[in-house]
Amino acid sequence: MTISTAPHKPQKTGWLFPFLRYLGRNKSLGIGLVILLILVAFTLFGQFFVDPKDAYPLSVPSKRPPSWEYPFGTDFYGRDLMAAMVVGMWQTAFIGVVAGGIGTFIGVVLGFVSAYFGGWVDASIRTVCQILTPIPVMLIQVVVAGSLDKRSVTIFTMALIVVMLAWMGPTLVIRSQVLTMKERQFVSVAKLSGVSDMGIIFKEILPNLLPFVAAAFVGQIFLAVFAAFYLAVLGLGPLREPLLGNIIWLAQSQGAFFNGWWWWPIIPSLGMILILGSLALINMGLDELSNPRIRRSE
Amino acid sequence: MANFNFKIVAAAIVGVAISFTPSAAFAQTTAAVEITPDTPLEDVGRENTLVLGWSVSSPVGVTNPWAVPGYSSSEGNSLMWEGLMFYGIFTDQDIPWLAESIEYTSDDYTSLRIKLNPMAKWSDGVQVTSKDVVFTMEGQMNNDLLRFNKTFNTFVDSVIAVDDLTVDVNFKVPAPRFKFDVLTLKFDTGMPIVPAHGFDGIDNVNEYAGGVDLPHTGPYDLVAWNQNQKIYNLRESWWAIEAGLSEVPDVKRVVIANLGGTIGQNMDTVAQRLVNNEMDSALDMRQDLIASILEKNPNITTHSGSEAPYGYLDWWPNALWMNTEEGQFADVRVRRAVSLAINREQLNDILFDGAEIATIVPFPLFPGLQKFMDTDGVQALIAKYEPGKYDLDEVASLMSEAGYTKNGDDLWEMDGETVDSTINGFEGIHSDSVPILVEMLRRAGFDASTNFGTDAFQNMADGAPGLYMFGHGASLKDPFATLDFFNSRNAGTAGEPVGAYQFARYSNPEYDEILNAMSVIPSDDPAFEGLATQALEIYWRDQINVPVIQWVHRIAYNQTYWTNWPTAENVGVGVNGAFWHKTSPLVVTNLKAAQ
Amino acid sequence: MISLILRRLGFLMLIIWSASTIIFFIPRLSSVNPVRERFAELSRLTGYAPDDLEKIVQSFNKQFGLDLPLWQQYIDYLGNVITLDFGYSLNRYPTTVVELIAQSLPWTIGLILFATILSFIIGNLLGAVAAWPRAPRWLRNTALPFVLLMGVPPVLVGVLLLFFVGFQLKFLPLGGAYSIGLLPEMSWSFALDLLRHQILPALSLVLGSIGGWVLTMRGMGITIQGEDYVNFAEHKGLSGHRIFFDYYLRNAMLPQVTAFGLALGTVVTSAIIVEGLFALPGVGTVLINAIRANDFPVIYGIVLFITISIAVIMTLLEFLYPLLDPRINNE
Amino acid sequence: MANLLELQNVSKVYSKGLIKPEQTTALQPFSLNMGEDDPTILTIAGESGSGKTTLAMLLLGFIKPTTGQIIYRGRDISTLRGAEKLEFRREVQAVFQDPFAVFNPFYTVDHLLTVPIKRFKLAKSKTEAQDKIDEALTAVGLRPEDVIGRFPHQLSGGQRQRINVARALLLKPRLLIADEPVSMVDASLRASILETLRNLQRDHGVSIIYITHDLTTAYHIANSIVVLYKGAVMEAGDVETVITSPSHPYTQLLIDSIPWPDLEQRWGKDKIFTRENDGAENGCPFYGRCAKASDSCKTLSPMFRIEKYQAASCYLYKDRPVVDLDKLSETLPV
Repeated sequence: MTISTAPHKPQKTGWLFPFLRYLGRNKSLGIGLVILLILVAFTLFGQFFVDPKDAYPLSVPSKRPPSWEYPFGTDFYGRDLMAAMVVGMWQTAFIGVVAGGIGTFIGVVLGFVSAYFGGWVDASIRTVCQILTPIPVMLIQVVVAGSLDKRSVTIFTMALIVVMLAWMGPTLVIRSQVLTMKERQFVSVAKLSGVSDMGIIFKEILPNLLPFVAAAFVGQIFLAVFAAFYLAVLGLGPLREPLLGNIIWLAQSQGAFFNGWWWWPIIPSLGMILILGSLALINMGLDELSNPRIRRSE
Repeated sequence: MANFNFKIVAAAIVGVAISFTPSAAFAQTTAAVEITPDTPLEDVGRENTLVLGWSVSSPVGVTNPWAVPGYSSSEGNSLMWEGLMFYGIFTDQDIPWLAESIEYTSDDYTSLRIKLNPMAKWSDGVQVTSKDVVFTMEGQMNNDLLRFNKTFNTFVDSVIAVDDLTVDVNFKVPAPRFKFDVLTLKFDTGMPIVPAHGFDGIDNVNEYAGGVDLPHTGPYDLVAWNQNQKIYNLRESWWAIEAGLSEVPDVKRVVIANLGGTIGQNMDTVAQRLVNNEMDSALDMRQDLIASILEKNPNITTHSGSEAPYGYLDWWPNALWMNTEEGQFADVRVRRAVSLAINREQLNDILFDGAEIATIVPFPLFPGLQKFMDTDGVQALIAKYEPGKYDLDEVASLMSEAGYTKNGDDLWEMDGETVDSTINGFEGIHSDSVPILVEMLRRAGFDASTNFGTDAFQNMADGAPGLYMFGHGASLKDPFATLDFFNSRNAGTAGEPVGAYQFARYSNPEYDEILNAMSVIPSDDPAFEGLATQALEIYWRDQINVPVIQWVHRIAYNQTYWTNWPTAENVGVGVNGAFWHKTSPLVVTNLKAAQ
Repeated sequence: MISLILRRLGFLMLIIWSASTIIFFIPRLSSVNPVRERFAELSRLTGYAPDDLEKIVQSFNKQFGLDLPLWQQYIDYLGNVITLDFGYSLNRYPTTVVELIAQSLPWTIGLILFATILSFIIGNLLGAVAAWPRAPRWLRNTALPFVLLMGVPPVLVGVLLLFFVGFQLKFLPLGGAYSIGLLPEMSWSFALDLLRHQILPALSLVLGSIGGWVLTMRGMGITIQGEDYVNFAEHKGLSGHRIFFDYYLRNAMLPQVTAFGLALGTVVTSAIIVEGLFALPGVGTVLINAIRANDFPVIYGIVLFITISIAVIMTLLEFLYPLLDPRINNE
Repeated sequence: MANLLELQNVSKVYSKGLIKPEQTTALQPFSLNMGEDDPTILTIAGESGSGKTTLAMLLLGFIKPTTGQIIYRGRDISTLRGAEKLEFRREVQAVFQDPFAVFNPFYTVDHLLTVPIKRFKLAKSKTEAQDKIDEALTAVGLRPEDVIGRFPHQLSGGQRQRINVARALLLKPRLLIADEPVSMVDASLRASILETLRNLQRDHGVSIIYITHDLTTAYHIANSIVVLYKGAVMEAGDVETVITSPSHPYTQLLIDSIPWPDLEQRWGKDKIFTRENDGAENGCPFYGRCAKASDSCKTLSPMFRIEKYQAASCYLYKDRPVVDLDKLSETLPV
C-alpha cells in the first residue's frame, strides 16, 4: 500500500513530498524502509562490484579477517564474505518473499473464503487447519526435503518446502478478523451501494485488514527464513549456496567464534537481524498508516 | 473485573496442570529406566575423576554387548568389557589379556588354541573359563544379529573346550587373520568375551539391556546413567591388578558427560569446556579447533604434541565411493575423471594446514602399510597410474571420450543428463571436507552438491546416483582387509541394499582370484606382497573408488588433572588414545593423577 | 455444557486420529531404515560395521512387521496408538519408546513452559504498552529492541549467547542439564545448579520470540483503539489503567490467545534445535535422531505426544475464549 | 394500484445451535402493502427487541424471511438476480442509526458517495459525478469542501449523518429504510435531517419506512405508524390518531413515557406493571406488563379496527371488526 491511496485531500501536486513528510512522522515505517532500501541497494548494486563466483568456496584465500581487499573477510572454505553477503542476501530475501508471499496469499484467500462464505466451506477449512496446526511442521518438512533428489533442492524448492504447511496461521487469523469485519455496518452499506461479494471482500474488508495481512506476511517471512535456517542446520538445504542461514551454520560447524573468526558468523547474523528487523519496523509503520486514528493523533 | 481475573487464573492453572498430567505419568517411568545408585555416591574429588565428553547415543542402561543395535562400545562401555588380547598399534605388539596365549596349531592356519589367564575373574568373582569363551563364540555363530556372525560361519567349523582354561578353534578354511581380526581388541574392533552365567535364563539375548547386573571383566563398574551423563567407578578387585597386568589405577571414577546432539555438533562449545578444564578429553576435533584449543590452554596436548596434524592416524581413510555397476559411474573414465578433479594439495592446505593427510590409497598408512607402499612394485604403479594427479585438462579429455559434452552451465552432460555428483556424507565429521570437494568437482564440470541429509547412508546402501563420502574400517597391518571390500562377494544384488563398505558393488573375477589367494596366507608370506600389488593395480586401474583423505584423530588430552596420555613421544603400551575405542581400559588405567 | 465438552472431546479425537494417520504415512515417504541407520551411526563414530548388515536389517524388518503390507502395519499402528504402546525403538533397540520419551520429556517440558509463558507475558505487555498512546515514550520504546531481535532464530540467539555470555563472561554454564558428576537430588544447591543451566537455553527461546508477540499485540492494540467503545470509555473519563486492562488488553488478548496455541508448535520446533545446542537431554534430541534414523515408533510416539499436548492445550484455550470475550458463547 | 412493496405473512425466527435448536421469534407474521403511486412515510415504532431492525434487514434483503414473501414491484426479492438485483439495490436504500459505523474507516468519506455512483452508473464522467456529489451535499446543508477528502473520524456525528442522507438523496431511491436515523445525532441537527427526509418524500417521491423508538419524531414526520412489540404488531394507524389517542395499552404506555415539554404533565405517572408471564408464550407479548390483561390475552389477539385509520391487537376492542392480517395496510393512510 502506498500513501497515494489515502491522501488527506486529493493531491494534484505529486505524491513524493507528502509521502516523505509522512515518513518523517511515521518513524518506524521510515526507518524500516530506509534499512530495507539500503539492503536492497546493497544486494542489487553489490552485484556490479563483486564477482558472484567469489561467493562460493575455493575462490579466495581462506580465513582472512576484514581488510580493504575483503571488507567482510573470507571464510574457512575460501569464500569472499562480501560476495557471499551480496548473493546470500538476495537468496534469503527470495526465499522469504516467495514463501512468505505464497503462504500469506493462500492464508488470506482461505481465510476470506472461510469466513465470508461460512457453512461447510468454513467448517472444512477450519477443521483442516485445526488438525494440521498441532503437527510439528518440521517433521514433514524434514521428511519431504530429505526425500528430494539433492540436485533439485534449490532456493526455489526450499521456499516451496517451507510454504507447504505455513498457511494455517494466516488462514485462522484472517478468518477471525473477517468474521468480525463482515458484521460491520459499512459492509451493509457497501451491499446497498451495489458492491458485489468480491468487491466487498477486496475493496471494503481487505484494506482494513492490511495491518493483519502485513503482520501475517512478516510472520511468514520470519517462519520461512527460520525454516530455511533449520533445514540448513539439518543438512537438508542447498548447502553450497551462500544463504545467510547456511553461512552462519557452516561458521558454527567450524567453530568460528572459538577459532577467533568472529567476522564469519557475525556479519551474516547482522544481515539477518537487519532484514527481519526492517520488516518488523515496516510492519509497525503500516499499522499506523492504516489506522486513521493513530494518524490523526500524530 | 476481579471476578474475570480470577477465572482466567483458575483456567490457566487447570490448563497447565492438565498438560503436566502425561508428563507426570512419564516421570514415574523415568525413575525406572535411569540407573541411579541406591546410596549417594561417595565423593572422590575432581582430581581422582576422569571427565570425558561424548555425544551419548546408546539408550540408557544398555551395557550388554549383544544387545543389537542399541549397544555401543564407544560410550564408556568398553571400560567394562575385555577381550582375549589387545593390540598396540604404535608398538605393533599383541598384549595378551584374558588369554595368556593364542597360537595357530596347524601350518595351514586351520586350527587355533586359546589358553586363558587363570587369574581372570568376572566382576562377581566367578572365574573366566573356557565355558565363557565357547559360549561367546557359539553365540556369534548361532545368533545372526551379532557382528561376527558371518565371519564365524565362513571360517569356524567347531569350538571345543579342552579343559577349563584351554579352547580349540577349528576352521573350515585357512584363517590366518582370524586371531587378529576377531580375537584381538584394537581400535573399535575385536570380540569381547561375555559371561556364560550372566545370560542364564535370558530368552532373547538381543533384547536384554544388561544394566548393572551383567558380570563383566573390565576395571570399571557402571554406577549411574541418565540422559546427562554416565558414571563408572573403579572396581578395586579388578583381576588384572592381582594378575600383575596392571597397577592400581589412579582414575577412581570416570564420568562420560553427554555432549548432546549428534556427533560433531557444537564442537566449539566442547572445545571451550575443555579449555575451561571441565573435561579431560573429548571426541576428536577438526584441525583449526584443536589448534585454537592448544593456544588457549597450554595444559592441553595432543598425540603429536602441539604440531600439526595434532593427532594420529585413525583406521578410517575416506574415499568418494560410487556404484561401479550401475549409472554414470559405471564408466571407469568418469570415475577416473573424478579423481583427476581433486586437488589433494589444496585439500592439505585448507583442511590440514599443509600436513600431508590427503591420500591415494583406501587404507591408513600405519607402519606395516607404509612399508608396503614403499615397495618398488607399488612405487612403479604410482608412477604408472598417477593416482594423486590433479589435471582438469585430462578430466576434459576423458569426459569427452566417454561421450559427455559441456552444457550452458559449464557442466558435463550426456543425453541431457548432467553427472549427478551429489556427495552423500555426514554433518559434523564431513562438514569441513565435503563442501570443498563439491566445489572442486563443480569446477571440473561435475554437477556436485552436498547431501548431509537423513537419507545419506540409505543412498549409499541403495547404490543411488551420486558419490558417497565414507571410510574404510579394515586394514591395520596389511592391505588385505581393505582390498577385500571390493571382492565380488561384497557386490550385493543389483537393486538391493548393501551393508557398509560394500557400496562399490564392484565385481571382477580376476580381482576375486587374487584376493582369495591372499586370504589363506598371512601377510609375512613371500607371495603376499606380490598379490597385494596386483590387487592394488586393479584398484587404481579400475578406480574402484576415489581415496581422498586419511582420517586423523585429533584428540585433546588435558593434563591439568591427568598425565601419561598415550602420545607419539610417550607411546606407553602402544594403544591409541581414543577413549571410545575398545582399547580404552589400557588408556584409562595408565593415566597418572597430576595433583 | 456436558454435550459441549463431549463435542470438543470428539473433535479432539478426530484431530488425534487425523494426526496419527498423517504421521504414519509421512515417514513412509522416506526409504531410510532405522536399523541400518544405527549401524551407519556406529560405523561413522568408530569405523566399525557388522559382517552382514543386511541380514540384521532383514531380521529386524521381520521382527517388527516392517515387511507386512502397509495397510496391515497401519491397522496395527492404530491399535498401538489407542493403547499408547509404541513398543521398541528400532534404532535404540532394546529400549522401548516409552522409556526414551520418559527420560527426555521432563527436560523439554520444563524448558518450553518456562520460555513460552515468559515470552508470552513479556511480549504482550510490551506490545500493549507500545500501542498505548498514554504510556510514557521511553516505555513505548522498550519494545523496539525485541522487535529487532525477532529477526534472529532462537538457535542463533543461542549461539550468540553462548559466545558472549558463556565463552567470554564465563558466568553461566555452556551446556548440559546440570553440572558434570552431580546426580539429581532434592536439594537447594542442586535446584540452583539446574536453574543456572536452564538460563541460557530459555533466554535463547525467549529473546527471539518476544518480538513476535509485541508486534501482533501492538497491531491489535492500535486497531482496537479505533473502536468506539474505547473512545467511549475515554470520553467517559475512565482512568488510564482501567481502560488499559478492561477494554484494551482484554479485547486484544483474544486473538493473541489463539496465536498462543498456534505458536506452541513453533516453540517446540525451536526448542528442539536449541536443546541440541545446549546439550540438554530433551525430547528434541531424541526426535531429531529418530527423524534422522527414520525410527518410526519413536517418531510416532513423540510427535503424537506433542500433537496431543498441543491439541489439548488448544481445546482448553477454546474454553477460555468466553471468559476473555463474553460475546463469544460456546453454546 | 400497483404495489411498490408488498409483505405477505413475513416472519422471522432465529434458531441457534445444531443439536438442540433454541428458537427466538423476532417477527410474527406480518403483512404490509405500500402503493407505488403515493409516496408516504410509514413509521415502524417500538423499543429495542421489538423486531423493527429485523424488519429493516428483511426489507433490504440482507436476511431471508422464515415464512412469507417480500414482493418488490411484483417480484419476490429473494429471486432477484443480476441486473434486476442491482436495480433493486439502487431503488431500496437505507440510512442507518450509527453515523460512524457506516463509514469504512479505511477510506475518506467520499467513498460512501462515489462507490454507488460508480456501481449504479449514475454519472457519465468524473465531473458529472463530482457535480452530483456536491449537489447532494449542498442539499443536506454541507459545504462539499468541508467534508470531501476527510476521514470519517475527522467529521462530527451530524456531518456524518447528513452525508448518509446525502447518499440517499444522490441515489434517488423509490424506497428508503431509515433505521433510527437521528437517534445518535445532536438534537439541534435532528430537525434538519428529518426535514431533508421529508423533502425526499415530498419532492422526489420517495417512500420512506422510518424506524424509530422515538414517537415524537415519528409524529413530526410520518403519515402512518405501526407499533411493534416483541415482533408482533400492537397497534397501527394514522400517526396523529395513534399518538393523540392510543388505544393499545402498550402504545398508551409509550405515549405516556414521552417527556412532553409541559411542566404540568407528570411524566410516567403510572407505575410500571409486571406479572409472571406464565402461559402467555403464544399470547399477547405485552401480557406480562399489561395492567389490563385478562386470561383471554393468553392467546394472541387479532387486530380490531377502532377507527378508519386505527387498529389495535387487543381484546379490549373485541367488539370491533376484525382486520385480516393481510389487510393491515388498509388502516394506514398514505
